[in-house]
Amino acid sequence: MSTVKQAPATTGEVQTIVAARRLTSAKVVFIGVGRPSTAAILAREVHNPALVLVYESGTIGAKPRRVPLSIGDGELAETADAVVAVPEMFAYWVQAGRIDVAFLGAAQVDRYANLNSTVIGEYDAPRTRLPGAGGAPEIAGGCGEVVVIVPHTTRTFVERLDFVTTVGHADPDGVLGSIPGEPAGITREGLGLRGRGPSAVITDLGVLQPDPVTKELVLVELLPGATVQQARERTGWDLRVADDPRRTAEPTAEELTALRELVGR
Amino acid sequence: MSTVKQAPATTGEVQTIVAARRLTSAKVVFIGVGRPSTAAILAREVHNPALVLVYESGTIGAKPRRVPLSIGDGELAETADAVVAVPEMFAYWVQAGRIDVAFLGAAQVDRYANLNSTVIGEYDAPRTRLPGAGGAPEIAGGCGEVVVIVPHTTRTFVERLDFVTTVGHADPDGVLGSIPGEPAGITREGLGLRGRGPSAVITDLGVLQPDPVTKELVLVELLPGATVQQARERTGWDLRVADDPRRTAEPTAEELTALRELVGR
Amino acid sequence: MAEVTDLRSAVAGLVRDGDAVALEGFTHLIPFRAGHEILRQGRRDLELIRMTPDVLYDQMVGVGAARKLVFSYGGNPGVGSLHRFRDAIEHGWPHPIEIEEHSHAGMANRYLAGASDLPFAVLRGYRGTDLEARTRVERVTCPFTGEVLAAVPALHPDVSIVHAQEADRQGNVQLWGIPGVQKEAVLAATRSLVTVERIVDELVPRPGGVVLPGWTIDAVAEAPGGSQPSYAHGITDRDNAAYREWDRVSRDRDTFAAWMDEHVLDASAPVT
Amino acid sequence: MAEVTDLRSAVAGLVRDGDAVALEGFTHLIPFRAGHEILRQGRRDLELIRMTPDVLYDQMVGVGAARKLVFSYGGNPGVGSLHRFRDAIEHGWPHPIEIEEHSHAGMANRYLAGASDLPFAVLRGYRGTDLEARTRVERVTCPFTGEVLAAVPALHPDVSIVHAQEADRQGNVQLWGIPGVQKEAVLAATRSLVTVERIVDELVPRPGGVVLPGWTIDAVAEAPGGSQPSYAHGITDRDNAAYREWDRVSRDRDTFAAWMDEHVLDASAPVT
Repeated sequence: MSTVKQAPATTGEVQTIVAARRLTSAKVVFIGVGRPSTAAILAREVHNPALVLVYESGTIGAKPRRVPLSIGDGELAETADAVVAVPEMFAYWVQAGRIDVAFLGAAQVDRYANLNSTVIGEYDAPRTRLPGAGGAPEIAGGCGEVVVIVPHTTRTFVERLDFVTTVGHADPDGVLGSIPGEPAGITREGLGLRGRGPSAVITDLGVLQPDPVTKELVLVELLPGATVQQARERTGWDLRVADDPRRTAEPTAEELTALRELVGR
Repeated sequence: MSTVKQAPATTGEVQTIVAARRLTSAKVVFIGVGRPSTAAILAREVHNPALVLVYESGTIGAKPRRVPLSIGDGELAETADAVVAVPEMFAYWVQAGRIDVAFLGAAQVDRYANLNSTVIGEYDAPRTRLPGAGGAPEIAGGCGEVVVIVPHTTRTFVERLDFVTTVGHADPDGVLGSIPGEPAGITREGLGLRGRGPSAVITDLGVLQPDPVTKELVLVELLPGATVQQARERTGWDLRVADDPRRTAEPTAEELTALRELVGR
Repeated sequence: MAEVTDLRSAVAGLVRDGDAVALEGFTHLIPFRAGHEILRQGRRDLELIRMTPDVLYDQMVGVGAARKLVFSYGGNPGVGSLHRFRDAIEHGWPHPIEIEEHSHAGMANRYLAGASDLPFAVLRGYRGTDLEARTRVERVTCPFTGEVLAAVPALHPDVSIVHAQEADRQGNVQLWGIPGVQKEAVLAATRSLVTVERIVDELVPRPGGVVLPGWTIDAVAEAPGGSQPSYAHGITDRDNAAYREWDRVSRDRDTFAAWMDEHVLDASAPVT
Repeated sequence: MAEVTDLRSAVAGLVRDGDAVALEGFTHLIPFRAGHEILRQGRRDLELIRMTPDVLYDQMVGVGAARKLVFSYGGNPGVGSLHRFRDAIEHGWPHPIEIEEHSHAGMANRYLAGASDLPFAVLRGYRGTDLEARTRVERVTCPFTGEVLAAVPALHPDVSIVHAQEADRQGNVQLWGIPGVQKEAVLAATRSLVTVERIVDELVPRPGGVVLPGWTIDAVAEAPGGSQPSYAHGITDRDNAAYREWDRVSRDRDTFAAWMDEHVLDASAPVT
């Protein structure tokens, strides 16, 4: 470890480090590109060397030394325990519930951690066309739990999704009325989804977790320097906040060094 | 080729040679163990070196030099172009109609080339319990055509099957009444089966082919030494016979030598 | 992560009376040694699942370990009948046995549905056959084309047991050669055991290699020659003579019983 | 048996205006060179099918070759938006485009059904999402458990095109590394073309090797570097800089058009 004094962690670095910590006791994690991938590789290096990384490209047990630009980089296949075709990945591995934790991003999140990654505006006349579903709907419906990693802005944290791409905790109190074709008050179990659904939303301000009973997201943790006030301002609904939100432990020197080495490779 | 005078061909040898000749212009053949396998390997050696042999063990393009005892012998995998799992074999290869010709055996055959390989007697109190369906029903329902290879006896050629394991040409005139759960007069197309169904039944007496219109089996060819009278006596229904059945061409010295070398390896 | 242990402990820990047990291997890699260990431990009342019962299930049925047999082809490949299988179905010896039979395509799809955690799988099959009324198959209609197809229910064995060539010390398994339905059988099961020819320091990827990560398996046990008289591609050869000899041994109840006592059930005997 | 020919002849013989064309490759082995040849030959009105449209379909959509896009994730992996894809959907440039989108699981199952010649496939998905009302998906009920599942219709492209590392002179193809849905795409299609890094005398089985026998393919064409800026495992590397650079090139319509003219459409230019 470097003995040179480290520059303080950026907010993005802290968000990645917080995400990595959630994998301390996970066995198998499913990841896409970007921050989730960085967090999972970091977790494997720092917290949990036995962690099995699964990418939707079909690489199971990949052991990347660098952060891949795409989920199909050659290093993932070279270091994987097994490499399978995409139909098998979604049938035998995701749908069959063999993955403990999945990391997902999104363009919009609502109070029940339902996700939009399809379109901003009207579907037929979009203001912004997003990439679309990818693996997210079935990943969120098949893995043991889902951790959502998003920036905390009013653009992201919206009262009502423009498009439900991925069901999180659905609409258990019927307040959204946004689960298409289903009765008000539908739960994820009622939709036939497996797994516990989103267990946390990690932002650049803090961590939100669903209330165990109502499933509504609650701010339970604040990143260093972040305030409840900021979180409320950047949330498009009346955000619930825990009585005494935890303060995220500062990144350790080991975490920060490992992350910076990883990103720099 | 041997210049020593050959012993005359046995009836079984002729039956195998006749079966092999049917593969002269086939591209891909699906085979089980026993005489069908011998015939297909012989065809590849003598008539059709490009013939692709597919075994239900998942070996595609196997090039055996010996007759395998089981359809899963190691030589099949070692010499195959591709080896696939059983679910894929039945889905991507058989069901998808990629096989031109399949060779099948059976314990009973009726006049529409429907097959029984499940039970003699009552299902719940069998006189003889046979091995069962194996791959036959879907092979017969998915391959381009089916060639049935059986001994010609009244035990095999029956008026009514004890059990319909595999549908050949069903019951197009409604005379059998033996296609369960279907209206009288059902055709194989009516059952949703693909491919042309049985195109020939090769016995130790001759070759039967379905009438192009009625689909009833007609004796069209006699093996050397066999008579129409014998075929009628060994058939459990009033056998239709072509006006002037062809006489099978005698095995050539090349065919017989190749067959004996193959079986002797 | 799979526990790497000995065969006796693995079977004792995973297989219980009354279980639905699948020992798979499509002519290749048939887990004979594990099946024999189940018999030596006296397990009874088993639902035995296997596409091709083969000599191994003839033995297990013949000693009376099976309550039910789920299968698609009950023959001695290339040789003829399975005499113990026939005796059980035709004469109820040593006791009556329930059977549930499918086609190969049906069984393969049942394992596939099990591995995918879907309740059923769809195929074009069964229609027009007497099997349809005798087994667990339903019809489903394609919502796009109206075509009527067959649906078969997922298989979820309590325990699946397969044999493979190699495992590493973390219990990751690799098999190669004819892959059969071993992967699907393991992934469809509640519990699983893989016997292997050898434990190695590191799995080197092979052409045709199928890898089962250790975390998908409960136990791995070393059992060299554990698929004989079947074979392990590249390591052991198929003992065709033993398959032919089985026809003689198994025809007669007493000859069978004596053979089993001598070669399988006597714990001090070398295992075939 | 596949005809081993040159890329220009293969594309001219197999791809027609109006075709439903799948160029597959899941981040790996994306058949850029074949896609560019389709554009150089001026094909139009195509239904472009691909799980991950990627830079290649951004180019094909951007020059106006597509009538319709069938996909599940339209992003530049690790970089951001596909600007031509967005411009077509958001602004109808260069002309309006029809879209039909699925999830990855839905698309993978659609290829699987196509390769199996089943009219549909079943999965647990779509329910509760807005996708369900916007795409081709129906609900089916399990006849054994009553569970309601999603059904997706089979994909049967008129032509599927994939890239692989090797073919032999008989047109047998082997690819290795991340296999994606290439095998399913080829087997689901009416016609197929495989471009390869090299033609070899004999295919040597590789770890992870997926073999497509020549008789399942219509044409094989040698195209070294044919998946660049994607890659061919073990032969070429992914050109990450080109993916990042595409973000700049594709943002502006004129810059895009000039780049395409220079790098792709000018038949005398070296192909990227």
